[in-house]
Amino acid sequence: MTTALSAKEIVSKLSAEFPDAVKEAGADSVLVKSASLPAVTEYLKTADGLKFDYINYITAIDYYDYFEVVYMMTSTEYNRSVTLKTRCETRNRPTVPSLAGIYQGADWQEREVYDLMGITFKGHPNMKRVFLWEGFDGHPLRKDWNK
Amino acid sequence: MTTTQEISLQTEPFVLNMGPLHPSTHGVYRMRVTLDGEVVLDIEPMFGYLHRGIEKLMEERTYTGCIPLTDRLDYASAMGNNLAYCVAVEKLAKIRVPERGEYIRVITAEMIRIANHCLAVGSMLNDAGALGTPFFYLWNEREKLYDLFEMLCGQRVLHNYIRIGGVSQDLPDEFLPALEKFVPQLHKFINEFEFFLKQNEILIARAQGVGVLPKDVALNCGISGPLARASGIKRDLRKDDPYSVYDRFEFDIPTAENGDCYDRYRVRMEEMKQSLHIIDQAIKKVPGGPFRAKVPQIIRPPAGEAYGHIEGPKGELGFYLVSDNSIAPYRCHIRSTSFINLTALRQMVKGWKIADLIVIFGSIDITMGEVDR
Amino acid sequence: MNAVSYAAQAVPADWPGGYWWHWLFYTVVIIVFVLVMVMGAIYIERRGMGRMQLRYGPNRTGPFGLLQPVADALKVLLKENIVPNVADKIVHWLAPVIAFTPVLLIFAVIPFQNGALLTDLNIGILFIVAVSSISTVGVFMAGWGSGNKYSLLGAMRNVAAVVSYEIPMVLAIIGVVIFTGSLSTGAIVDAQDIPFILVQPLGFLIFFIAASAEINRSPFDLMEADSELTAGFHTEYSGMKFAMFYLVEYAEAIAMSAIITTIFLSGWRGPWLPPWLWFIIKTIIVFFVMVWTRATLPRVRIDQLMALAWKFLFPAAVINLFVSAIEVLVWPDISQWIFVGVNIAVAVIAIGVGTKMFKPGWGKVAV
Amino acid sequence: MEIDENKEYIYDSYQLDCDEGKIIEQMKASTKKSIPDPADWIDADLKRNIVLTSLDWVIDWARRSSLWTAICYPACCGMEWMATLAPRFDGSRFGMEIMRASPRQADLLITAGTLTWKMAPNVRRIYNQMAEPKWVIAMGACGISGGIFRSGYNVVPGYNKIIPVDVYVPGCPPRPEALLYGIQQLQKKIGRAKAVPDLSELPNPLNELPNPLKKDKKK
Repeated sequence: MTTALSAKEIVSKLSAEFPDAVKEAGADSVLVKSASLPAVTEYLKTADGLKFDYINYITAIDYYDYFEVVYMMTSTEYNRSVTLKTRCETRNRPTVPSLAGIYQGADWQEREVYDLMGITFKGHPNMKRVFLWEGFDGHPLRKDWNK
Repeated sequence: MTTTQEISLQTEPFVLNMGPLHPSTHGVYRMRVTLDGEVVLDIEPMFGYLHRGIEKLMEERTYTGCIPLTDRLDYASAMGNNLAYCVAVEKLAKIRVPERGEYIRVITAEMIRIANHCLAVGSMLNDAGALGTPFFYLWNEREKLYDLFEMLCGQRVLHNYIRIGGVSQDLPDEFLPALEKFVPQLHKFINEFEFFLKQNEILIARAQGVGVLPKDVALNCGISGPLARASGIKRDLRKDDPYSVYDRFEFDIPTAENGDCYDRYRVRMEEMKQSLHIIDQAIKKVPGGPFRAKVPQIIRPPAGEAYGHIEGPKGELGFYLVSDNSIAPYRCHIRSTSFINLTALRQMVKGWKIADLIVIFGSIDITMGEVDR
Repeated sequence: MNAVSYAAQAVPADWPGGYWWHWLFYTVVIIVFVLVMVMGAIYIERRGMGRMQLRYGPNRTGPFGLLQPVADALKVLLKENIVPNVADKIVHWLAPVIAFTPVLLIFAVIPFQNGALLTDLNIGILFIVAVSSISTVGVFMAGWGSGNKYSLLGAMRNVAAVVSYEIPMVLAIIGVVIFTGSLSTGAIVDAQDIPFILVQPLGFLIFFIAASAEINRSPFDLMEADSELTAGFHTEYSGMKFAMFYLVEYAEAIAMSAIITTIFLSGWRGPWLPPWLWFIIKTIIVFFVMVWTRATLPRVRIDQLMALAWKFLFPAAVINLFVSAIEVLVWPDISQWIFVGVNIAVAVIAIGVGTKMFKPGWGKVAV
Repeated sequence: MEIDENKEYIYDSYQLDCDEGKIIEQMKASTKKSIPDPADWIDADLKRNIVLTSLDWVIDWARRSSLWTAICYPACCGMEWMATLAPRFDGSRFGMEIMRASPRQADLLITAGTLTWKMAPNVRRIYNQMAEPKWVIAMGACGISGGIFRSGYNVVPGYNKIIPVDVYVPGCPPRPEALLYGIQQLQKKIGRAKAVPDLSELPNPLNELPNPLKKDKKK
């Protein structure tokens, strides 16, 4: 059974390494400051006892006030999962650091988020639209987008 | 260009556009392939030729109304998508499925796994140039599975059978006897089919050692399903994160070491046998009782989020649902297996010939509906 | 067919009407023979492959679908002819013609029955080998002239295949020529008291494989590999020009079947039935084997194709030639039945050892 | 392209993407009405032609008995189309088991699946590449009207916005029997054609696609 690592546990582990990275701890997910996201993920991927080496999905949700980017990682060794979240408050060119250098699986999923939600991932090697064509007007999965 | 005169033969790579309507792109996939003669130097995959905006459409529909859309994601294994979506909604709304419903789900999910692998193996062999014969043999078996699905829900391809809280209707009386008769017959066919291809020198030459996907790359790319298991990652959500009633069955997870096309083919064949084994056990144990929990047509899950995933035929298929306590999902993200499994394609094909590119691509087993959504 | 062939029996090579009448008659016979056989071949292939794939195959057009090739031919001939904008117009136009003519020329030296052939050249086999590879020029012109990358790739593959496979093919034929002592096709058929498939089993296999590769029958159908190169060298051809290529594909298969029949299956010789019928039956049987391999085997890769020619077929052909030469040189007068046993043993050993040592292709290239 | 940094290539992949985007936008802007059944706009011309009954019969017979299909199976209906060709339903009986991957040699386009705007220029290109005479069967609800995805932002509401369609086969997806029936209806329709119309004189409702090659030459 893949058990979700409880937020409390993650926070206790992270607070030693990154004192001010965690913004808020939900029930089973942790809200991380976007600037410290790559460092946190790198730590989660490599640290002993954690080894979150497999990325399940990356997605983004539009809450009008802010965009929430959701990452879910699983450790195949310990069979545990963790959900990280980060927010960007602005609607105009929101930016989040890219994880493509850490997980190759993040590459296309970040492009997908960029295409459909309009969140730019900083440091991504090839930030192009993936599903829609160049020149498509807007980003369709935003709540305020309509034809 | 270097300034010194080069005596050796000057060759220049050229760009070949493959797709979107190419015989072996399994739909409308497109690649921009850079070739040096026959050797693939680089590929640039391009998608979106079947991007129908399913995630957006789901935001306008009720939770039950979304089920037909999930059918059309991975149309080669529609039942698996239904199941994944319903698992996610049940997690979100905390609905318990009755025993009988769970058993029926397991049976149908394994049936669709067999149907999917029939198509996957057949089209891979077709891409290798076997001109239809193995494809048609496997399709004949798939056709028999279609008959059984039709008995269940009246549809051949897009079943729309699994509903939130159970299944749409009970098993017809003649279904289980028909399935019981079908299982040994399919087992016999699989053995026969494997016997034909085991000694085929050309298949071995074309597939063994071709398109090797190392274990660490596979893990880093987030690859799952038979593709990952062929590379030696022993991960199967049916065992590792059991949903439904999979923890009550006895079955193995076939894995292989090399991670080449031949191993993928072999893992799929083994998985078909294991699925038959599960069906065999499930038929004997199907309990009585209701097949569906009492769930209203229009449900309002409490505000929150849930990620439900299953081991689909192609790998981990997940739905990430966010609810705002209304009748439609606020946001639905589909963790599509095919899309993520394709991530490693570029590493796998570099340096191989153009003919291998096709076989490697075929061995990944994707459905464009799921890639583009 | 019947009337034509009976007429052929009545018309020996030294016909009193003179050389030109003879020439005209056989030209007509060959063209009719090729066209009718191609129709039959298409029918056999589609029905045969249908049965092998658990299907019926075409059965709605005419009785048992017999008119299916006719309908196909009519339809294809009446389709629009498209010349791409970027094509080299003259080369594009000339390619199907150049591909088609040599196939007809092959039949000039094939004996339909005793003495019934256009001309019994004393270098018949050499003529066949020389002429049959001209088609490749047409194919390459098609690939180049279309201005399409798929076409060019397909054409390049075909040239590579023909250049490589010509060598084992010729060496396999020389094994036969050593036994007959003549290059004339008529003499070769006359010499086959035992069909050469028994005397030269290894040579037959090499020739069959090389011939399949040269005319691009599966599993060597790389030049129009459907799943890779859409339609290979004739991707940009439509209408009548495509019909020509389609014709060439099957006419070449028929031609190779006829050559195999002549060289290895004792040509028109056989008991009870009339000789021309034996010839046609044997040709169709050889063609059916080609259909059979097409329906059952996957396609090989280009480097494997090359490796098979140079690493396996070429040494095997040399061994075959060597063994045959020794046999003819040392024991010129003993019964050929002894050679049958010896050569089958040689073939089994060569194939057994070869498959152990032979590694097809070199796979991945460092990029 | 990251092959050799010293060499310059004509193909810049981002530029190609932008060109493609422009073509899609142009097509989206230019397709407002659906294209009528070709039989409707060819009919007037037919009357001028000389009627050659026996020859017509033979030609129509040949055309309807060997319908080679082009490859176009974007989505779900492709499953049922494969089933149509597969052993149980066996489309090969009608002489149509030959699938030509090259549209130049195909007669029939079975549009098995949803058409998206990104795909639309490719489908029209395939149609334009097919040699006359050619026919189109719109298979499935998506092919006819956009079906379940009609309200999607990237979905073309029916193939007849892009190419003229001869026969519509409803269903989501239609069963193979339905597709075979549709093919038989098309065969009937082909059998009714009286002569070979001269298409060059007709008002062709298809607009030519902008050709990127020509544009380059001007530069």
